[in-house]
Amino acid sequence: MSIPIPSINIGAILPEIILIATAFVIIFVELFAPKRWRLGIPIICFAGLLAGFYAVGSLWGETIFAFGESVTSDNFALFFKFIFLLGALLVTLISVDYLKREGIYHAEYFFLILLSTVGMMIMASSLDLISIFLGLEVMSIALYVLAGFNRTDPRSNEASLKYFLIGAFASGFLLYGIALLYGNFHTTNLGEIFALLSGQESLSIIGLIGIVLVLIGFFFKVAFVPFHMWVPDVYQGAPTSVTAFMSAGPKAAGFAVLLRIVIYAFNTSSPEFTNLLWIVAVVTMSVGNIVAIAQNNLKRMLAYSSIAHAGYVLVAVVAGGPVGTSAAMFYLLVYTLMNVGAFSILIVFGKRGEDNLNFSDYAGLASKYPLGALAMTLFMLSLAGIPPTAGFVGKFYVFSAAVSQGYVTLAVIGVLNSLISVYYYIRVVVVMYMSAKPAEKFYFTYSVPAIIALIIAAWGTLQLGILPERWLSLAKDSIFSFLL
Amino acid sequence: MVTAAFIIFGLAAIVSAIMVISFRNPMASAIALIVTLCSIAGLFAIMGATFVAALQVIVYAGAIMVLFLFVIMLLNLKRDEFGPEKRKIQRTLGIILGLLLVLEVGIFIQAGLGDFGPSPAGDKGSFTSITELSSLLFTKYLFAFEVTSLLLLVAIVGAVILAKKKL
Amino acid sequence: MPVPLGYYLGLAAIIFTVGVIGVLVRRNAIIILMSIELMLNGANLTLVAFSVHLQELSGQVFVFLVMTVAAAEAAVGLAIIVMIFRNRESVNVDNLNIMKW
Amino acid sequence: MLDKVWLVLLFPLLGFLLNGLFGWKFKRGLINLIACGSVGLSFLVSLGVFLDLLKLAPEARHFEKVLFPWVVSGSFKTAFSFLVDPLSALMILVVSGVAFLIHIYSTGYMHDDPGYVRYFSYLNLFTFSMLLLVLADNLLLMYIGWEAVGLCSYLLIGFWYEKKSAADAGKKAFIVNRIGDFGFALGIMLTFVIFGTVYFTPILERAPEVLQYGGAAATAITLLLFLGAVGKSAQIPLYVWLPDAMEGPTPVSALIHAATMVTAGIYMVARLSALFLMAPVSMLVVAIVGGVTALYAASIGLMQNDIKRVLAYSTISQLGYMFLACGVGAFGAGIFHLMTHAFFKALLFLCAGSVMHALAGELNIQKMGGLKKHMPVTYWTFLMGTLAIAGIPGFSGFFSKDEIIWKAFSSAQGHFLLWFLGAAGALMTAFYMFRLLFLTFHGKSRLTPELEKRAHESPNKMTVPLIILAVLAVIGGYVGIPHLLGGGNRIEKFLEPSFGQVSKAVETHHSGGVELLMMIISVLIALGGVYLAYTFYIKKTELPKKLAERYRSIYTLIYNKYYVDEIYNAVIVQPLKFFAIICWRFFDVIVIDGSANGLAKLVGLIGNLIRRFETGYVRNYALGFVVGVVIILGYFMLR
Repeated sequence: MSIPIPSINIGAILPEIILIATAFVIIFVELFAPKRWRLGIPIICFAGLLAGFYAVGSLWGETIFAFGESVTSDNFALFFKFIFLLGALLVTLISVDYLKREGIYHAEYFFLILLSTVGMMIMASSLDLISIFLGLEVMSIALYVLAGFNRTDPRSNEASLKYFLIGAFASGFLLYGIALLYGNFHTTNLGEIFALLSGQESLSIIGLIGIVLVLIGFFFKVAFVPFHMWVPDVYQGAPTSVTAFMSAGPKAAGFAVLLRIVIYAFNTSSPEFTNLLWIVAVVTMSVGNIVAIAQNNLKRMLAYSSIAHAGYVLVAVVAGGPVGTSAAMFYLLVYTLMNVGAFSILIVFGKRGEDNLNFSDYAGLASKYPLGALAMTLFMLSLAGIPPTAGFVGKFYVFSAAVSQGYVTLAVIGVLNSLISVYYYIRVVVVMYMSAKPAEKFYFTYSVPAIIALIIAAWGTLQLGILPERWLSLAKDSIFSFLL
Repeated sequence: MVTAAFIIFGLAAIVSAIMVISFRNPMASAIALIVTLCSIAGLFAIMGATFVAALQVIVYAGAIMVLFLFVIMLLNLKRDEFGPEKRKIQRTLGIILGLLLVLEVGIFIQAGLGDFGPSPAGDKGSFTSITELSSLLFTKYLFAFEVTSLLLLVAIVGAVILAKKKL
Repeated sequence: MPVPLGYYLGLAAIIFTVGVIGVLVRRNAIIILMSIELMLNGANLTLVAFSVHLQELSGQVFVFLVMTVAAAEAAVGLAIIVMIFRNRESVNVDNLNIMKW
Repeated sequence: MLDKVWLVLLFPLLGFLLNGLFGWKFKRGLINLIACGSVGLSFLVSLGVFLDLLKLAPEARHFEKVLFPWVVSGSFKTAFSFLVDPLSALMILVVSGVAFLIHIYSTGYMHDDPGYVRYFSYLNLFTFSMLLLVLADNLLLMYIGWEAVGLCSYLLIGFWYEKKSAADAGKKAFIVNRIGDFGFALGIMLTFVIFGTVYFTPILERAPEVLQYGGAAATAITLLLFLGAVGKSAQIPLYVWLPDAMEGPTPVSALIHAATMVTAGIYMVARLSALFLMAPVSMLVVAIVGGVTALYAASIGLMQNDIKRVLAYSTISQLGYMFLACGVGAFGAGIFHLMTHAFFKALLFLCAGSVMHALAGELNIQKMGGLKKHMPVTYWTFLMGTLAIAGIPGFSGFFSKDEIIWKAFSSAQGHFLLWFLGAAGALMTAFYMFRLLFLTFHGKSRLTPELEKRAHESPNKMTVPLIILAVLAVIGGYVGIPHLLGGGNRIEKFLEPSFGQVSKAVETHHSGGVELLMMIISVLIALGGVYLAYTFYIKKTELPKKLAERYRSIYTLIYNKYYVDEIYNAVIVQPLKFFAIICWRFFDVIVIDGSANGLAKLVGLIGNLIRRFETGYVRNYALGFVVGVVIILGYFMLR
């Protein structure tokens, strides 16, 4: 019996293939090459990621379907792949010396980072819920391991187990939702679901509960309240470089799928979803910001802040349409830059054993390390959304998208929230610049790659703040073609 | 006949599932879970999904549960939940919420069943052929299939790096 | 006389929820992991029931893929549990709260 | 020169970058050269721009320069582009000019400070940001400048961060300002939604067509924008940060918290005058907030003994006057007062700085006195400033303040009560300023012996800017002599193109006789204040004793005089004092500070409450998860 092989179109998943190949090279170098070659592993990883950028660039502008209709390489997916690659690249850079300092320098780290990135890419480019689910699992399982990468640190252990248990729990809900959607639509292909839905008026009941459960699965991944509770503990416990990684790519990947589901497949659905997302956005922003005020550990504070930022992006998703979609995408790009930048500072000024992370440990940093303090100030101002940083343009774009679609109350609540957030971001700056009692000792890990990463992040934060129009128009070019 | 088998396997699945979450001893829970998995395999079989039923027994009950049992024995866990439950409210709330959840899902499914016709008649036994299943796996779901290979690779590397004593 | 679809779906929902309750009430990490396996099985049963009802094979392919996921999760989850047991001699999740608030 | 307007911004930015990045390697001289030179060049370019603008015909005085596009996406466009018109040209001239003088002054004042380079790089950054704010031709770019000046202000207030009070004051300023900025940001968004653009020119041109006169949209936009102005320009109820901001170095108080940044709110309102005119309710709000603030802050100023705090409350009060002017539609008068105020208030602060410099940082005026002989230049320049702010005829403040008070009465949107607020404020202004002058420079010295020895005139670097500013404070008003006194009110003519049809909308309807009468009244009010201060702080303390000993025969007369003072005291001063104490102690400290701090505490409390849910137990997290699922499913079930 002959099996009709569908058009595979392997070129469409070129970025994924490059990263997988790089991961294999890394594991082979680790296993078979002489010991001293191991120092070159980050370079291999870096080169692979650069090649990934090249692949993304070369695919830009076309919409290719592969493996039948189950994978697509459209601008939407490519924009997100760019964000994932950027996050992975910065994290690779900041990890090198950090891993050595913490005594956990293993090739598997880079292997897992790369494959986790591949998982995100699969999420962004799949059109089939089942392969989205599998991509999610690839990404998550790599992250569970990475969170526990510092095997001897009890906090890292704890983070890993908590993340794993809650993550697998959420996967169960997601899978159950997919099963119900399958029963309702006879298919899990988003394109086919879209075609089916555009024919009929509203969702049937089984389809409704299915989509709700699927959404909840992704609400967990991007950490909306009340599915956020794992975030602070996991962010705090995981090795800092992994936290930086988790806060960037996986969050963007979750939003990529949310956007695909909410706007691509279900754009004809009832206003109840909008109401649901509206409420979730408000609660998420408020809880994230209010609790962040009460934190003393910088990593934990950034964890809550990341919850709040997920809420801001959700505001753009609620707004929907071309403006909302592109605002969300742009914001995620900005968020990746500024947040990984902030974590890079924590890495550079951290101390072995993950100790030096309280506000008071950074008191008076500006007098000893003015450039480091300046960079941190830049990231904090950007996170707070103060011009001329990228965070401001992102927030402005998100909230004006909401206003232009008629969600004025939502925008007002959002702006109020970013007002609250200024309090704790500026607290970092105050501590660094205006502290009567400087910390007794600062720890500084001199690391050229990390400094390069910092420069990239700082430059990007300024560049996107001062000249964002190029990237805004790229985000505009990346929205689904039927929205145009 | 089919109905009787459904009742037997269904009851077995529910009862053993409840046993999984109520036994103190992890070993006993694992055995109960194997019973659940086999009952579900039986359900698959009476529906006519014989290949999946076989996989369920071989892969799930066979391979995965062996891994569980192996770890339980490796760690020599007999009873790990010493002492009384300090947060009784957690247990109470957990059960209440679980019941609410099943109630909601049940009501939704009940209400939504109207959209589905009665089961199509036909010879269920011939429905699943391994050939059709595998041709689907290697054509329409080729991409997903390839992704599972990645998934397993990540899991292997991850498990090794976490559980290995010395790196 | 075939069993109606609704019975299968109801049974699947019950097994799924038993898994959920297990996660909420148990303190032993391994049993929590088993409860998660129960949830996955509930979903699998739903998939197969729909697949048979709709006479469409995809659902069974999914079950096959989900088994891989379950295997991968079990492998990594058990590895994490082993790692934690090495450091703390316990797999009780209520002992794990260094980080809070 | 008009085409090169961006050079105005470039120089201070370069100065900031050079000093900020490499300053720690530079010698003092080079730092001074870069810091002062950059602002000086900026001033020269501003002057060139201004003169070029003057050459054009009045209606052609409108020039836009696009440097490069910034945010372009769909219908939403902004660019780094600048608008030069009479309003912005005047503003850049004032800003760069005053900034230049204060930079020079600072080289003397900050001489021994270890943070010398940091100070000057912040100051240059501030100058750049302020000029950006003024030159922006769209709301978004203005917002950037707006936030950047806020940041610099915050950095400079907390400049001596070793002092806890300074760091706290910085934080307070930043946070209170953010409340205003929140309104401003929303206002910008709403403007964009309604007008489809954030550029000033189309907004102002199309305002009458797009907006309905007195409609909800116009009111909402303008009130939101005004909230921003209230924060930045320290009006009720968001003024609390400004008195605390005096923790910063004194030249900073002069530049940022008196002459330039705090006037940004007035500039913004004036810039968007056409919008505000579409919303009479907002105009009334602006006028009332301005008038009440003017009186309220002045009354607090009566009782303060800290030299800088008196000036701070005075600044708040004067800003209130400017808003009062804007609120009654006299935007030109507001900007005129902004300019003269920049001169005399900068002067007064710098003099205060000079006094502090001489007295090792002493701030309490009760411990001063008789400084006239030690520091003659400071004294005379301070006197000029005091005369100007008190509104004594012939000095700059007279022309501008009188114009405002007159417009508050006579304009179509004016009212007698508004006039009364302004006039009563003027009385208090004259009183507290002369009280300050007398207590500081006149009378017997109450200095400690060491300070007495130490007291000296400041170096030339500091006195020369004082003299220049004093000259400006005296003659600055002559560009705006009202028609009544034979002048052409040139400044308001000059500004007219920027306000378009505005000036016609608020044409006055009163005859010259009334105007003359009102002018005389206000002069009398000013003189009355001076007289009161004089009796209290010169006569009462010294004359009674001397006269009582020497001339026993006319002692009764003097005694009677003294008696009058007692009546004054009972009738005017005590109630005023009471009022002032209520305002300061109760309203300021308890209600406003209390509610601001209370809000912060409340949020912190809620945060602490919510974080308790984060128990650290993974099962609780799963429970939270299921709660979420149940609620969301329930929501869909019950809909």
